[in-house]
Amino acid sequence: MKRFSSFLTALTLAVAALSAQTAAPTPVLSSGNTAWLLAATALVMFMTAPALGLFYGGLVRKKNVLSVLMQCFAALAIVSVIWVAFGYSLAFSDTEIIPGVLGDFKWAFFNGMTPEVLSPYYISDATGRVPHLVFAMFQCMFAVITPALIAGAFAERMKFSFFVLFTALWEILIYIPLAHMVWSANGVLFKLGVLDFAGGTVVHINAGFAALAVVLLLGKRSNHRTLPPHNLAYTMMGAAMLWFGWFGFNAGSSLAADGIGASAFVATNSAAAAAGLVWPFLDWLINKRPTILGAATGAVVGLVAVTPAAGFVNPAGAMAIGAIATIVCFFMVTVVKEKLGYDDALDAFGCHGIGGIVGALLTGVFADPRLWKAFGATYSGALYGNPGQLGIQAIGVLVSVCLAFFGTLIIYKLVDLVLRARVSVHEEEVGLDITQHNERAYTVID
Amino acid sequence: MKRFSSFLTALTLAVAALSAQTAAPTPVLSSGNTAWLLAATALVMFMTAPALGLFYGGLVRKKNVLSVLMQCFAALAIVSVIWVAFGYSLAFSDTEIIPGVLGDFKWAFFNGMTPEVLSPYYISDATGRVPHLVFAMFQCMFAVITPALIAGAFAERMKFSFFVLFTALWEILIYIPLAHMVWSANGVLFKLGVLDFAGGTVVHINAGFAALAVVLLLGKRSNHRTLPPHNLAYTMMGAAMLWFGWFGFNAGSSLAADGIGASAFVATNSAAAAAGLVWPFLDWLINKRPTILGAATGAVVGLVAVTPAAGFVNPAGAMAIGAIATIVCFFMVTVVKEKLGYDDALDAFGCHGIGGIVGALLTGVFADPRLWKAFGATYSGALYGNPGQLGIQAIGVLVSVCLAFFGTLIIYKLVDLVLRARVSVHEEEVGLDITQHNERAYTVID
Amino acid sequence: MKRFSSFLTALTLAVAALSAQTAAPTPVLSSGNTAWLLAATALVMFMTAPALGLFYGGLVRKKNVLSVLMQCFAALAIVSVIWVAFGYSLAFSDTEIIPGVLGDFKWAFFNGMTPEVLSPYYISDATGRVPHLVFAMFQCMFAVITPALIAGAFAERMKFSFFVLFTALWEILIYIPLAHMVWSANGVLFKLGVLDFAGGTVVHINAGFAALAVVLLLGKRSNHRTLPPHNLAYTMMGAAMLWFGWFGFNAGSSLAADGIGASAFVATNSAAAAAGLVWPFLDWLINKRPTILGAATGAVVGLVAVTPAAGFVNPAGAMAIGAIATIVCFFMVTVVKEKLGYDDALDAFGCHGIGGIVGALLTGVFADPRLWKAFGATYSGALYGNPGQLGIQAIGVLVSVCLAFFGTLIIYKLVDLVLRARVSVHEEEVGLDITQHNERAYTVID
Amino acid sequence: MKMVIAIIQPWRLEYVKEALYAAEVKLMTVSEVLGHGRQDGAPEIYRGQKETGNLLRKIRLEIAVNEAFVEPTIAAIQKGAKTGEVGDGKIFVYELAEVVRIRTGERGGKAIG
Amino acid sequence: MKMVIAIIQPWRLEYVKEALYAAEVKLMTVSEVLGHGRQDGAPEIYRGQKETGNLLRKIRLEIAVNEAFVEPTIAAIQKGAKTGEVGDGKIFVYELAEVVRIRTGERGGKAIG
Amino acid sequence: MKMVIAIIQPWRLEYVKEALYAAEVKLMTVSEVLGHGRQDGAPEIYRGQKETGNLLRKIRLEIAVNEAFVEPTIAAIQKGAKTGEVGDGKIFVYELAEVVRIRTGERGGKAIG
Ligand SMILES: Nc1ncnc2c1ncn2[C@@H]1O[C@H](COP(=O)(O)OP(=O)(O)O)[C@@H](O)[C@H]1O
Ligand SMILES: Nc1ncnc2c1ncn2[C@@H]1O[C@H](COP(=O)(O)OP(=O)(O)O)[C@@H](O)[C@H]1O
Ligand SMILES: Nc1ncnc2c1ncn2[C@@H]1O[C@H](COP(=O)(O)OP(=O)(O)O)[C@@H](O)[C@H]1O
Repeated sequence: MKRFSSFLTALTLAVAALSAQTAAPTPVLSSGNTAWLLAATALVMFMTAPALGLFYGGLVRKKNVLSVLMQCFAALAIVSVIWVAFGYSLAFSDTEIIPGVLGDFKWAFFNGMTPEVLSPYYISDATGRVPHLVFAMFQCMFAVITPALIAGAFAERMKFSFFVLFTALWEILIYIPLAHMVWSANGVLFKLGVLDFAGGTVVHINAGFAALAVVLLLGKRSNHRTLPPHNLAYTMMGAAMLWFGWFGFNAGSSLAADGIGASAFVATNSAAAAAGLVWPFLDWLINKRPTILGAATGAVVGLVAVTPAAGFVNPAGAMAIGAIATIVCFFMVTVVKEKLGYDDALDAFGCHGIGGIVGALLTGVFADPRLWKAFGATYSGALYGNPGQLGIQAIGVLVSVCLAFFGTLIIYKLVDLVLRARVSVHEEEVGLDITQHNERAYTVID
Repeated sequence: MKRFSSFLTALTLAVAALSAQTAAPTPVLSSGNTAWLLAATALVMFMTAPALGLFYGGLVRKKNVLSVLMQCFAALAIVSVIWVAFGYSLAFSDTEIIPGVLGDFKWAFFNGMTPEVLSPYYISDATGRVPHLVFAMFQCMFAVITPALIAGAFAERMKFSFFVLFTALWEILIYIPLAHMVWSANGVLFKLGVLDFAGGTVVHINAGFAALAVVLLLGKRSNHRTLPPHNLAYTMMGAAMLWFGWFGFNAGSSLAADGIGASAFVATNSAAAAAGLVWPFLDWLINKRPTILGAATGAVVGLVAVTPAAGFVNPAGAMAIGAIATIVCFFMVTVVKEKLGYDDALDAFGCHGIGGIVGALLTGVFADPRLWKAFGATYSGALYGNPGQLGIQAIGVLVSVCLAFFGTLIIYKLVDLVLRARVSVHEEEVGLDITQHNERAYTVID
Repeated sequence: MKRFSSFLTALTLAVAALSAQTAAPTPVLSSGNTAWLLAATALVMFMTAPALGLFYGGLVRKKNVLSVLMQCFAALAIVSVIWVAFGYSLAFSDTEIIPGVLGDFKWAFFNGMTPEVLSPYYISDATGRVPHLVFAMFQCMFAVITPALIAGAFAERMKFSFFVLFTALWEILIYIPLAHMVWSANGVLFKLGVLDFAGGTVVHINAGFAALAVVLLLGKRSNHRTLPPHNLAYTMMGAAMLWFGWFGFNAGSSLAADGIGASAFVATNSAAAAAGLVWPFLDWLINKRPTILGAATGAVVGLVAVTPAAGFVNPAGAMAIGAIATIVCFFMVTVVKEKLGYDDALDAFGCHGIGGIVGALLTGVFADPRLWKAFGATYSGALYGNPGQLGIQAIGVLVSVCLAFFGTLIIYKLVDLVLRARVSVHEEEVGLDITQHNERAYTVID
Repeated sequence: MKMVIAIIQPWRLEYVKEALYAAEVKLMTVSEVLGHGRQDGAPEIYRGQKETGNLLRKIRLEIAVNEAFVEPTIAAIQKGAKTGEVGDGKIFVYELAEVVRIRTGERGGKAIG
Repeated sequence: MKMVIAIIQPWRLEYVKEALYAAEVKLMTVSEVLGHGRQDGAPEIYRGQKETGNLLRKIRLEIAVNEAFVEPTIAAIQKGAKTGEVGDGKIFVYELAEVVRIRTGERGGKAIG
Repeated sequence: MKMVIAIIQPWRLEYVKEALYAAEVKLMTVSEVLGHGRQDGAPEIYRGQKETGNLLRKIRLEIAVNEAFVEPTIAAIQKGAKTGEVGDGKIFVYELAEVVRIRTGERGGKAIG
């Protein structure tokens, strides 16, 4: 079997050296790395449901909370099936249908991936591998959460049938090719040298701009005015659970229980903490009160922004990224959104799209070469004498923004040929829970 | 100390070969396997409380939600104490009071199990062991969740004092002997060769048929009509948390962070995903709307059904098991239950009893011999040329159904001699929270 | 680099022997230990938010729930930033500003702690180390939860601005020095030989007596009468999640996935279970009904009390500690508190302060020398022929009680010079959510 | 036309509804309220402290009827709600000046049913 | 002085409020109620079982007005709430004997607005 | 017999209850409502956007009393609820045609207390 060097876009060049260095020892199963990646996979699963469901669900009105929870849960179920059936193979296979863009069906239904087979992919630990099945499942949970993130934008007005078809097609036609381009060893974007530790482009920029495309086509909610979240305690719970799960997302992305994973863990927590302070501080300055929703939103923005940077930046860099991204997103969500008038209901674009871009660019600024030194690689940002990295990051951002935005426009239009996207105004008024699922979240008396 | 080969019923014959092969290397502590099993134990604990509590608690009326949460919490506390005191020893000791049926008190209060002692039990990794204490705690959480599952059936009408006594006795007189018979090396059922990876018989069939026995004796709720769940958001959260915790339940059952654990992880997720799609799809077909409760219920049924199969089936097999079990359970819960008229309030029998049987039988169909090949064992189902396995599975099902059902009838009658099982009609009307615990879950104004 | 022996106060003397013994093998990264400690760190983070937030949030009135959630979330953000910036360095650096009391800034911003650097601290596994970054983050989460625990005492009446400033100063001036004194190799209390496995003094006694100091100065809520918790389902969820997270807290404190960690895991679960049974049993005896709030409170008290003992006691000892602590705390909370009339709103003092003391003392009774025998150390309590340990424990308790109580009085007074601590009576009546954050947790209609 | 308001025990709602249906009274509006009446009710106990609020959960029914139905309605509510225990509740009746059915614009007695 | 009570569909509240504002009626008290009327409503289905409760969510408006405003208020509610479907709701009007503004102690017609 | 309905600020409920007890008025029914009055109230701000709903939380009291108690009841409510700020609320009084105590079947003035 062809040996992959690594799935990280960032590792293109460095990895040559790395592979050479580490070519000698035969890869063996590392039970420690496997233990961490099993746990990390469970943590990333936890992010989609219940965490994201609660974060989003608390923000909508009572009559729509189930529809949001259902979208998260359905994304988990639908994408898991697609991923096992052929998604993983199309995204990560080393033999390809479209070179550099799409793999083939060689690993369909995890064919040939019996339990003893080791993952061909590794990041910081070339010798101590995890089972191939674990790597595939870890990736599955990334594929799951991405369409669920988009759902925040079009909350409270999309037909469930449209959601199902759209999610399936979007996963296959946008997520999978982008994942292949960015993460597979043959991927066209992989070869650019873009630094993206845990999925800033494939997950967050991708979801964010898909969200923007959808809401532009779908239009505003019929009664588009600011409504109070129906349960901010859920939103707070959800934010805390996302933070918790994100440790798996970012620190799991080293595919090893080692110092790089640890470093990503530290960066994740530092960025979330800094961002979780900055947003309510801006609230305090501008609107007189530090808000809980601000703290929760800030933390999530910090987590988004640090995602591409997690394994490359030191704690101070991580805090800077979290803080800067929060300032930009605050401005987008509270000023620009209103000005432009698109209805990004729960700020999927404002937080993930914009936060993702800021994070991707700042990775090119704050990447600290000291981190990977002992691991035989060098990743430097502008601050450490490598201004060119910023340019590479910008190209990466541009390509993924275009792919996500225009690709999504097309998919939407495609699905729109078959199914109407929006519920009727009457259904919107009555609420999606009753009209789409014939259920209610809460009883009044019982 | 006598060396156990493995605790898996399935391994009876295979294990001879396996032990021989692996006899040479002395078992040592594997920190990787231990790391995963510690995490997995925490995950299984999480399933009982808060996960199952929320799943069940959301489905009852406001006036009974605390009673359900309390039953889950109390099961955790009561069974933990019993397990440490003597439960584990009776269930897993290799010296026996009743040969093949019940161990003895040798490990009472974990006597002799000092921290450095390694687990005599292993599944896929004979050399890399976990501390005996970890194995005992992992098993503890299985012993905890089983009586909590039963509570779904008799919700909204059982006296708390009865619940406490019943749970303690049931644990000692039904769960522990069955666990010994199925999982101990000397167990009578162990020797049958039944495949049960993570507890389809001991946990799910057992709980499901105990549930049926209890509701037949206890009778219907006095005002037995379909009431809307008081908080479906809780139920959804609970289902997602169960899914999350089930990774520990199934993938932990390999007792190692290796390929077999990984394979069980994949099977778990695949079955849950397939089942979580099929149930709402049936809703859509039959009742015009895909329901959230359907998605949650389906996912849980899929998880139940894949439990015995987890380490033996490939992803496609797991999906098939999830889908088929869901169709059967859907039919049981929506049609048969109404016809027969027993009041299985939250479908503990319909989901765990029936789902458990379907899963146990289908394990005998879909077990794929390629999975354990590299581990020196062969487990084949009917689909892979070993139709006899289906027969063995059927025997296993029959025995555990009978034990659980008739055993529970007897225990119930026994406890009934001391304490009335049901609250009065008036107490039922006022609600169990106030009448059993003198507390209310929610304030109206405050 | 100077080699630390261990951070556990308990290990002072024993560790000399231990270090000697284990001096030979060079420490290497253990991926298994790292995997467990990464997971454990995430678990401890989970304890502060969402777990503690829900536990506390469910107990207050609807109009104050967000303020409580916000305090937990803000503690996480504020302390994380302080910890990375200089807190960890001041607490754990081996070079010192004030010998025995405070470290220096050598590890500020985790300076020099690149990913490949191993933790100088270890407990039971001298050879298999975790990255220094992981140890620092694990400790971070302990530093985070401590001020959040205090918040339970002054709930429903403190200004958020005061909370922020107080928390930051308290962390720097009380928590960090105490952590240094107790856990650093040079710490003055470290040298006393006090047994404290996972933070009974630094976390629980410290938080509990700080809580008492604050409420004595802050005064009662203006309308101080017993109000029903606004959502006991949240409280129950929170308690279960705390239990879950506590496995990371206690079993992670061995810094290794080994038998000592396993033993701490068993002790944790056993104490929680016993305590979770005893409190509702006392309710039953005294107030006629076993309460859910009692079960949740008992479990938390058990977890608090077993924290210092976790790695030193056998399961029976752990149960005894849980049960005894619960009886004492029950009496404090239901009788003494009312008599003395201080308004410890959510019993932070009654559960953490008192539970912590009982646990610390009983560790000196129940510490079982058989546990560490194979690890080359001996920790014995009075029950095992070492009555002196009880005296040492008492000194440890006294010192930390005084430091926490008087130190907090001073900090409070200091912050009080700048900012008023209390909201106005009108703000208290309207509720903190609206007056401090201009948000509401729930909508009435929407 | 009269409006009949009844405050009843929550768990009697089903019985009251049944009795009302039997009396051919099928339209009503229901809400959850808290009541302070003669009923004391054992106080709830949280962490050993007796809850001092004294408002008990009740259901409030609002039923508009024509004169002829007033007494049957009262009788039906009594039938369904009465247990003989303190706390059974009260019925309040007042005069309605006008009733309008929004859908049709009908007014008065015709609009009530 | 009259009190106008309206039971409407929840999602018509915004329209009704708009219509009332247009009619210069700006003060009101709103609550969530459950109604049993002529409207059947597809029953919700949980695990394949039809929910048998038959109380639908409604909004209750309580508006005190002086005589001159009674008909405009009714008209505005009708305008905002009417869809022509069963379930649109009802308006009940009764005589008020007294109105007091707590803040000032004013009484009667002056206190109403 | 009169029914006194008061809409008050939620946090004044305790004071109002005290004042009513002092006036020997002990029976009442309480519910949570939303009010739109003259009070503006700073809008809540979510992610920088001002919430545009304008319904404020209020408590609604319903107290049935005999004639002699009407003015004392009004006075007690005023005493407990008045702060002098806009939003203090209103009291509405109407005539009751009948009162029935479900438990005993008593009617009229005797049933009220
Ligand atoms: N005078 C009143 N005004 C308003 N509500 C009342 C009045 N009297 C009783 N109620 C309501 O009726 C409920 C039942 O009254 P209670 O006095 O407990 O029952 P009983 O009439 O059987 O003695 C009370 O909780 C309260 O909500
Ligand atoms: N006689 C009545 N008494 C009390 N409430 C009523 C009465 N009639 C109708 N309602 C309320 O009005 C709501 C709408 O009534 P419904 O009969 O469904 O509409 P429509 O008047 O369009 O036929 C009901 O759900 C109920 O809450
Ligand atoms: N005409 C009215 N009809 C119904 N409810 C009213 C009316 N006027 C006031 N209210 C209720 O009383 C509450 C307080 O009224 P508001 O005008 O804010 O106070 P104030 O009387 O002190 O100016 C309102 O929120 C509303 O619920």
